[in-house]
This record gives sequence, structure tokens and C-alpha cells, in this order.
Amino acid sequence: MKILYFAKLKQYIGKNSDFIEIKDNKRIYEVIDELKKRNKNYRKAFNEVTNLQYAVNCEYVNIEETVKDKDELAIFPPVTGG
Amino acid sequence: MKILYFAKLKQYIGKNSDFIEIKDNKRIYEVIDELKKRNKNYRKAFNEVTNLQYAVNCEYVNIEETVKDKDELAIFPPVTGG
Amino acid sequence: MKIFFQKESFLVEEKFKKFSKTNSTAGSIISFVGKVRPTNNKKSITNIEIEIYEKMALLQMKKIIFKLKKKYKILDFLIVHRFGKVKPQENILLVIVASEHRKEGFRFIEDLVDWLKVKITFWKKENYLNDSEWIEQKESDKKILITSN
Amino acid sequence: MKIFFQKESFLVEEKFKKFSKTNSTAGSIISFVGKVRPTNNKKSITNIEIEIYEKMALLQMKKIIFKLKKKYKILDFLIVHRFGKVKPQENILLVIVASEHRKEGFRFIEDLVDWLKVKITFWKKENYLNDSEWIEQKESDKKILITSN
Repeated sequence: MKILYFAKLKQYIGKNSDFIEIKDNKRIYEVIDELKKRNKNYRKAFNEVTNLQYAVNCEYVNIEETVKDKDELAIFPPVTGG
Repeated sequence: MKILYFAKLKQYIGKNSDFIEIKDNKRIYEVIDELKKRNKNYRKAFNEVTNLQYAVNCEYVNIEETVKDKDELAIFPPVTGG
Repeated sequence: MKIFFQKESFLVEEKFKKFSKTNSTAGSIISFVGKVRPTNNKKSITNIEIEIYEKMALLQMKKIIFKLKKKYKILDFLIVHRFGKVKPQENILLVIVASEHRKEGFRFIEDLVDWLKVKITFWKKENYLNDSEWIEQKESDKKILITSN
Repeated sequence: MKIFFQKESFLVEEKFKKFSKTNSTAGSIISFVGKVRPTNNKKSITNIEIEIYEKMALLQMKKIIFKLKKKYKILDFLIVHRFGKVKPQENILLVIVASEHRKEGFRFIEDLVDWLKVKITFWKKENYLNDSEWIEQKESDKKILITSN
């Protein structure tokens, strides 16, 4: 599954995307828990960037949503467009 | 007193202004009653142009308002600006 | 903070460019352009003729702007309103407003245009090929008149 | 009915002129321009940097426009939103809408700009002389977010 990071989250993690393998469905918070185990950049990012938003295949969802391997998951702070 | 006519009212009366002498204060409807005595153009104008508006010295007033000789009275149909 | 009543046609892009330059630090610039439509009730319009009571229009407009500026914080505005004969597709009215934040600009311009539609002492007559007709106030605008009093 | 996300700066007057020409029979043309202000919290801004999730931005924008077009009768619109580095006094966002009547144009453009401020997947970072800061969503915009959900 492709994971995209944006803005402050991307800056803290130090890259704009990851690919992970998901065998069955997983909840977004489970995916994040796994990412946080990778290294302290991820831990810092997910602990310090507050009020994160989630989108699966370009649709806003909440952290309880399940994702599949073919999905594109995006994680980002609240948007500030316009 | 100067009286100004605009739009359809002006067209019906056939001119854009009149000067009349007012000795004491007069109500606007009294002024109009006098104007209607002048000729059939005035009568037709004041009978057929409905929903007339009144302004004394550039301020909207109602037909009961009194006017003095130094005032400028404007009479017109509802505006359609913009 | 300028108001123009003029017979001459004008180009919105030129007015806009100049206004933007003098308000280069504003966060929001909103504009409204009202144009003559080519038909009304399926009748083809040759031109519209706008008659004005200029003295009252200016005085009343200054009063409403004074009120609106107290209500909404804006930085600058420009109003250009044509009178005389105006052809289809030409601009009748341009309002531009600069503000720090968009919300106050939107409220200011919408209130001002509402006012212009129902209160400014301008009268429109539509000229068709063979006849002409004075425009009546729209029902929707009458409602605005009542609520804004 | 066009949407542009672009790095390049643009001139509002040129976009306006072209849009007006292709919508010459519209009765109302309303535009909103959002610009970079020179300071924020008394800090002088060198430039702002806008990062975008383009695929989602486009998809979501098409959805909101589809909804708004059902709600308000408009004839045409143009949206230009910059990304990358934008300097103070430059335009970030332009929205123009043509409609027969102004009220529907105003509602369409205001709803659309509200949406753009709180929903489009764009993120702004302000660069100052010696440091930089990601912009936080404004309290006033959060409220819009809640009521528009």
C-alpha cells in the first residue's frame, strides 16, 4: 500500500511516501502503530504533529477506517489552502 | 420650491422640473393635488404612475411630509439602479 | 475610496489593474460586474437608458458607505456606475473592494450592491427595436429593500 | 469551467479579460483574488510555500463544484490556484464566476472559496528571513468546516 505524507508530517518523517505490504485489511491506526516502530523520526512525527487527517483513495476518512493493499493512504495535518 | 420628476413620471408630465411658490408649509400630497389641477398630463402622470416615491432635499420621505419653499422635492417611481 | 457616475464605457481589466496596484498589500480583492443582458422576457434589447438623480445618488451612497465601513473593516473600494445609453454586453456597474480578510469584503460588496439595486436614484429603460419600456423593480429586490430598512 | 493548479504567477486582468469575452452575455461576473500579505503576526514574510496533494485536490474540487452547480445556477467559472513559492503581494488564488443573476454568483463563489480555505489539500508554509512556519488553520475557517459538513 502506498502511504503519502504531506506538510509538517512529511518534514518530520523526512520523506513524502512509503510502501508497505498489507495482507488483510488493517485499520489506519494499526498502520500508524507499525510505522512508529520504524525509527524515532516516525515516532516524533506521529506524536508531535497533532490533529492529523486521513484520506483513502482521495476521500477523507477517520482513523478507524480499514485499508487494503491496493489503497492509497494519505496522512496530513489540517489543510490550509486558498 | 423646486420639484424634480424622473423616469416614467417625467415622461408623462413632459418635463423634468417645476418651480412653485409655497407660502407656508405644505404636505406633499397637497402639492400633488395642486399639480394635478394644471392639465391632463399631470393628472395622467399622477394617476397612472403607481407606487411613487418622494425625497425632500435628497432624503426619502413619505407623502405626508411637509415641504417649505426652499426645499427641493423629487418625485419618482421606484428606482431600478445597478 | 472613489465613486464614478459616468456616461462613457470602461474596461474592467484596466480599473482592476490600477486598483490592485494601489492596494497591493490587501489579502482579498473582490469585484462585482453587472452587465446588460442581450434579452429580457425574450425581447431583444437594443440598449438600456439610465436616468439619474445624481445629487441624491451621491449623497445617499456616501451615507450607506459610511455605515457599511463601520460595520465591515475594509481597506478601499471603487464604484463605477454608468448612466445614459448602455448596450448589451457592456458593463453597467463595477464595484471592487479590498480588505484584509475575505469575509468582510464579501459582506461589504454584497450589501453595497443590494443597496445599489434598490436604493440608488437611477432608473433604467429598455429600448427594443420598435418600442421601449421602463424597468420595474424586481420582486427579489423589493424584499431586500424591506429587510434593509 | 476550468481549474488550474500552477506554479507560475499570473495577471488577474488578463484572466478576467479572457473570461469576460467568453461570457459576454452573463449579467453578473464576480471575482475573488486572494493575495499573500506582507506580514503575519508582525513577522515579515519572504515568501509562502504551498505544497499540494494534487490528485485529491482535483477530485474533491470537482465534487464540490458538482454540488454547488446543482445548488446555484451559474454559467461558467474559472479557478487558478498557485502552488510552490509565492511572494507577498502576488496572487495565490483567483476565482471568477459568471451567472445570470448576482445572488447565485455570490453564493457560489463564497461557498467555493470557503471550501478552498478548509478542504482543498494544499498546505502553506511561511518563510521568514531566518526561519519558517507551517500555517495553522484559522479558528474562523474551522467553524466553516464544521457547518459545511
